[in-house]
Amino acid sequence: MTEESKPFEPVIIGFTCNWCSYRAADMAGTARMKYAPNIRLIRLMCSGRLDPTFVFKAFAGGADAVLISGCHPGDCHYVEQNYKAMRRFHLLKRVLVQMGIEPGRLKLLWASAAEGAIFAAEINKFTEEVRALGPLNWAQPGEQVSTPIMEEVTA
Amino acid sequence: MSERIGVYICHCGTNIAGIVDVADVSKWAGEKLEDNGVVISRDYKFMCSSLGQELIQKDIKEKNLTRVVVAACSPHLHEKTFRNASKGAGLNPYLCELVSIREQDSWVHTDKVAATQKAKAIVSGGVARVMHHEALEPLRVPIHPATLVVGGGIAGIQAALEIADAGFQVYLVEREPSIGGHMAQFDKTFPTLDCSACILTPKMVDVGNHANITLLTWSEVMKVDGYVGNFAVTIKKKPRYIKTEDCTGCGICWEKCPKKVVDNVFEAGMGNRKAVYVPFPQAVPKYPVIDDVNCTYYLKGTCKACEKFCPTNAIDFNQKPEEITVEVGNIILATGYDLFDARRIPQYGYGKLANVYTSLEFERLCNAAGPTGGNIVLRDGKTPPKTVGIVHCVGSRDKNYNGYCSAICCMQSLKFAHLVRERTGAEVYNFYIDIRTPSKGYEEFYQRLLEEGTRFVRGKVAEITSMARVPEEEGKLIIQVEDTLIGKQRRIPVDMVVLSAGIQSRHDSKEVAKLFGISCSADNWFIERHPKLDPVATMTEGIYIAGCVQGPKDIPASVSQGAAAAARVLGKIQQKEIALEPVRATINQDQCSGCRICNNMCPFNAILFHEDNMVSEVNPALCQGCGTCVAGCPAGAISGTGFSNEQVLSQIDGLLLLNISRMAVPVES
Amino acid sequence: MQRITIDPITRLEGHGKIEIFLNEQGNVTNTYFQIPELRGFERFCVGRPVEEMPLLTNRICGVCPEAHHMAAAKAADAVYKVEVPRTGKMLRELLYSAFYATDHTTHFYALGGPDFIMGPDAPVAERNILGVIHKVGLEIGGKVIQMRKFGHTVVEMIGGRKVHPCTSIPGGLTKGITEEQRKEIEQMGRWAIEFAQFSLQAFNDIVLGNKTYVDLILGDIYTHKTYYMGMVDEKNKVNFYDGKVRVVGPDGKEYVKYEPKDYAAHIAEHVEPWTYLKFPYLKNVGWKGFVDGPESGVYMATPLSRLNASDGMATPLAQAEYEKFYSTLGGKPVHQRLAIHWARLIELLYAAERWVELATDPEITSPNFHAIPTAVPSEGVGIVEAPRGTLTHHYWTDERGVVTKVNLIVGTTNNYAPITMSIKKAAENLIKKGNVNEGLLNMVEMAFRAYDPCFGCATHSLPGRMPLEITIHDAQGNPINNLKQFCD
Amino acid sequence: MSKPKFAMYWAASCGGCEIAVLNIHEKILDVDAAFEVVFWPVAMDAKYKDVEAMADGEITLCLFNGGMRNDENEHIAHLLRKKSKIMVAFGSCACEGCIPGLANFSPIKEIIDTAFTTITTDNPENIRPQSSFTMPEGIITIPTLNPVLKTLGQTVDVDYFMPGCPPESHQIEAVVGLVIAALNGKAELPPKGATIGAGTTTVCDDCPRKRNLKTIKEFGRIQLMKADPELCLLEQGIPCNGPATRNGCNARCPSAGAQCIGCYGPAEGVVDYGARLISAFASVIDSNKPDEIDKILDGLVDPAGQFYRFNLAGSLLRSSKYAQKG
Repeated sequence: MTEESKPFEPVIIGFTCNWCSYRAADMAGTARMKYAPNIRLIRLMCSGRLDPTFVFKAFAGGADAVLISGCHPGDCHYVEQNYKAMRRFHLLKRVLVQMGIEPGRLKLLWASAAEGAIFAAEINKFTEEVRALGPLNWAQPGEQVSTPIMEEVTA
Repeated sequence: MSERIGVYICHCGTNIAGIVDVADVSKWAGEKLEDNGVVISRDYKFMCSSLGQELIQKDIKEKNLTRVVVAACSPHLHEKTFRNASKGAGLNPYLCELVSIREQDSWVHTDKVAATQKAKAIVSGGVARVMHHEALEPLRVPIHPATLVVGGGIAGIQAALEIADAGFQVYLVEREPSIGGHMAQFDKTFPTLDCSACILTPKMVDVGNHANITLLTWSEVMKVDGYVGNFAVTIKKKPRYIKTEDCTGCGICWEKCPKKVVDNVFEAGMGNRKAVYVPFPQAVPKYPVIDDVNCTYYLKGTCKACEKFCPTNAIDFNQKPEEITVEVGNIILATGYDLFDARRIPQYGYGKLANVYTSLEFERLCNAAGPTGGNIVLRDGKTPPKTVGIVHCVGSRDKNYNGYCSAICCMQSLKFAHLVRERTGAEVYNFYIDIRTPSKGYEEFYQRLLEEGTRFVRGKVAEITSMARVPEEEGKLIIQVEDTLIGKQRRIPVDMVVLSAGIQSRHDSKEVAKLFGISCSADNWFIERHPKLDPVATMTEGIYIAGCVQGPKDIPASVSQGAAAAARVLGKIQQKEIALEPVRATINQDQCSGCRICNNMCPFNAILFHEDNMVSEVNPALCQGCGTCVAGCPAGAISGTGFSNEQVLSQIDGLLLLNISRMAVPVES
Repeated sequence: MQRITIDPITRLEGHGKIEIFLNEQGNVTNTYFQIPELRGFERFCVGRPVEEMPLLTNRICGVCPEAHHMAAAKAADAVYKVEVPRTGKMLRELLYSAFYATDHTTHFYALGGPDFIMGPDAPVAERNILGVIHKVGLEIGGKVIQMRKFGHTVVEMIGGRKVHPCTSIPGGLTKGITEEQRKEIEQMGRWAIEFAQFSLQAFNDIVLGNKTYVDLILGDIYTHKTYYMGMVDEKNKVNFYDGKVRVVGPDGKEYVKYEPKDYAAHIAEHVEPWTYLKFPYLKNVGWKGFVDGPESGVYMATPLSRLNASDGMATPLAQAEYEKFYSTLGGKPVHQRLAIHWARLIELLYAAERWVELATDPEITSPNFHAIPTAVPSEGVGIVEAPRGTLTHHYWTDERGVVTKVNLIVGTTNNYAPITMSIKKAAENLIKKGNVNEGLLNMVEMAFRAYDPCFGCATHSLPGRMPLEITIHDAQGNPINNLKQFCD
Repeated sequence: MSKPKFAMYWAASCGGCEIAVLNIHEKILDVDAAFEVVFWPVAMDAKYKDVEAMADGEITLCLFNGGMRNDENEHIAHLLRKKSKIMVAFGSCACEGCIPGLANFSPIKEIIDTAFTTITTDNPENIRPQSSFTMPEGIITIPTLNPVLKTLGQTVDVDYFMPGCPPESHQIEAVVGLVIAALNGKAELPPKGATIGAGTTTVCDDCPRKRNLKTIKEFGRIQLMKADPELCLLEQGIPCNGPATRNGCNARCPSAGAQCIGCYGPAEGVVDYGARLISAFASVIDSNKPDEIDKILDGLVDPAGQFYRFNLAGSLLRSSKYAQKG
């Protein structure tokens, strides 16, 4: 856990598509744009590969929020698969709400390979929103809640 | 732990090491990730350098590594580098994972502690993930040497000739009776003003005579099966009712044909043709077609004048549509554009006011082979105009119609202005928003027009009317415009108005895109693979685009893109086979219940359903590896190589360090 | 003070537990019968689409899922204010009759019957279905299995599944039956009638032919003069699937007859802090504790109650048995709990007759088995007679038909208070001055079994199968005596 | 030598599994012939302390049904695990929590409060059951309910999983047959952790209904439409869980005109049952416009309940956040 002194540092798992949003992240990097270190990215070929299982796994595993990102509608490298990601996102969100997970903990972000700045800005915005929501600390019956990696690592 | 993993942390000089404590990360990985199979963890100044690569190769050999994780820059930069390095040491390249701690970490963070922690998490994720990698081989498919070119305009002609001249078979499909496209309708071409026909016709003839080109005019593509290197294309040949093997193109049939028809295609409605016709004298091929919608025989059952007079008995009223299938390795789409329909802007009066012309009509008007023999006269057919207004950007750069710039209108309008002055000496007004002359010789042409005394009014025309307010407006067309340079409304009476209509995507471009499995932009232009670096390829392997089908452009641009597409195709043909990334989906037949949910999930039609045993299957050559079906299968029967559930789920575990705090969900007791 | 713990399946397995407390004189001061489980259907059914209630509430009890399926379906019909087409109603009742025949058979032969056929004093080892087979003859075993098979076959044909049927939806069913199926169902029904008659004959020969049994039945130990509840048709004949709920007083006279939708005006549930189950009683009479008589709201809902609460059976053969029943036991109402067994057999016969009646109705194979609801869903009550008592489901929904509130009064629950009373009475009768009659277990057990308590909904005890153990503690709480006995 | 020992137990379940076992009719005699039944509360006399007295692993086969609703359930689970060689999670409740697992949407307090404040509840002092309560005569106790319902596998190590609510009798026969054969060395037992008595694909495999390419413009409610008896229910917009639900039941519900509600749980190798349905259903929605997608999704009035009807306790999340907060 974080002590009183330090602000809560959320852990965010971010899924990016290989063609747009991951390249946007690359671009943010090459342009040396700064954003919050709370997000850890996973590269998928397409946002259409995003299996809701991944999201549940992340939340159950201690993540405080999940970002799903892909090409802008109409720009999908695979023609239209990001629309499927969008449909799944809409349904997934409804389920999460019923599970008591604030809608603000799951974000869908369209970012083209050119939008490094937007990508960075959105991550900062998202990180602050999640910080405001506080820790999720998903509890598993009969298990220690696994929380942010901070003490894991510093330990 | 059966796998032996090596972890390599790159300093990238200070690019990474300046923020991330690479030594600490390397040490941490060696200790904390031991249970995850890490047998060696090193850091090095430049992993991508030959020394860095040798370091990895040495370990692979000496420490019998079965997996490699490199933490350095973005995979988009050096994934191949390190895969090849592994390969060099006898490790399957796909057993090497590159995770980014530069673009995704050191370059974007300032807090060293946090950045180092994040680097550890990223490495941990890579290690957890690589454990589930499999040895893969790229898929190799042969390339059929023949090519299909769709569209016989200048772009398609250029592409077809390039490939045919290189010695490979080309099928050129054109839905009109002749190739030539829009360019054949033009009189002069800007800025050089050389005659369109004079430069186009020879190319058309070459196509017609080329041994390597199978010309299929009056034909349309019905179906496209297969995938890059191995397309099977079904083409419908509409009946010409002419036995081309017997026809000499002598022209007696259309002389004798009693039925006149307004020619809305080639003559843009300015002139007539017969029911049996060739669109224009230089048509290629030379054979006419019988237009069975208007032909008296098909309407009334009698006539057959053409048949009576044909010296070679080449007329055949019983021809039926014919479907042929051709095998090609690559496809070039050059289906061109449609002219913006000026009727959509009622206040410009086109269709209501006789002497308002569209650009295409005007082209025919000044064309020596056109309805007036090249005389620029009003609709009455004799009176030459004393004043002519040319309106730019009609239907272009206008939210209500097309937001984009049609690219050719400015130059086209200048060309018209010049022709009017040259042939009639009439006063010419150009109404423009901006004058855009970006290509070679264009600006010079504009200056020339200015010198010739053509008048330019900067302002968007509000209305064109015949309602006179003052005597001198009587019998004229009045152009209502705000002159933004002097900042006041003007009413300019003219005899003739030419609407420089913009160009837009073909009315049926969406269907065509669907047919070939490619995508359209919001304006229905076909989308290129990359707007700058790959404007001729599409997202679908083996399908290329050339000319206005990709977006508005002028003749030189269309020609270069046609040639470029041809070059790309020739490159593929030379390779003889193509290697496809082995990132593919596969359906486990024993687990597939044939629910068919995945069936229309694939935009590449890679998933087929076997009615007989009621299971679905993925065609690996068609599959592009997006993984959407993997994520969508309700039975979990579809797995994706390269991005399997195991790989991603363990990467999540790794990123959250659950692989350290908790190998698996523990059980109390 | 002495304390006796009767722990059906020991405390740690706990599926219902009895505490008996004795005073210094060693006489019973009080008994507690505890139900240790609560699964919370009333809460977690909220938010679910109402058409799922027949499927969800099925899982309240695997012994009588058909009862919950029907009550839920009827409540859902009511929520949509939809009138189920005649064929739909008949199909549901046909399924239900077959279920009844099966359930009553199981209980009589495997659970309750042995007490009589073998005799209450027969050794435990013999007081089971095998003992019955030896005494009555081998073919009976086959017949019982056959009866259960037939019952399940019908349930599956109409309900789609053997356990937890799935075909009832608001407005009717998802499927009908074919002529072939109808024929098969009719044949099985006719066989069931014979089987029921055979069973009554066996009961007649073995039980009524034996004075000790008759005395036992008529004895005071198992007598409580309570109210009786049962569902009746418009002619006040017993009906399991549909009708009004009728309650008669200890004097046998009609106390009240109400529409299902009005149940809440007449029933309330008393709460005790030492058990998860509530004690239903007649609201307007009031809760006076675990006592009988006209002043106490305690009522019973069993086969016997249904007979007491009705004016007869709707089918001829069953009606004849009904008359014989009361003439033998000295007129209505019958207060002796052990008579429930006999009443159960009469219901078995009625169920079989009704089965054939419905299977031979010309409209039963009609495709008109579902009416599409048109009204805006809001609130509805569904009541059926579960074999173990009147079963009430009450749902409230929003305008989309999503459940917002649920109330359930489950069959056996009705008898929670009477069972507690029977236990206490048996205890009082058998524990005098601290010495515990060896027969205690047996008697308590028989009291239990008569009710055929299905705490499947809460205790998971199959009907009547109540392994019992009594530990008697002295004043210091040390165990001084340990008695064990099981029902088969 | 003495016969191998058999045990069957019910925790938080409805008794349907026991009925399903009884429904194998004559075959039950094979069990009796092959095994010495040492513990089966429903059928015979044996006490908790008798089981405790057994040696570890003395019971050869234990069929355990029911979820972990209270501390007693868990106690018995641990005990029987210790005493049994082969521990089978028998039926949906033990495998994945089943319908009672839906309780994991709500805090246990809310569940109890609801039960004791219904309109017919006469509870002026607002009493709640107490796990230990002092009566004038003395203290009496009842078990404590767990905050969230757990599956058997989340509580003890399980050898095999046998899904179904209840498992189909023909599957029970098959499994019993297999175990007996294996004991006589005539067959191989499946690897530990395997799912037995069920298929490896999903309900659609056994479903007789016609199916085409799937696109959904609107989700429907089975009672509000005249469903085509021949055509795939999902294609008609009826939310049928068949595509994601393990087969083995012969597609009973769809064959009877009712949608599959998912009692056989996830297919082979699936990590999270609900996720499969979320992804599959969403994928076939026929729209790319956010608001239209939302409109279509409004047709699914209870997504989480629909997708986790039987599987909530067994899912990755296991319970809602509300339930965890207690």
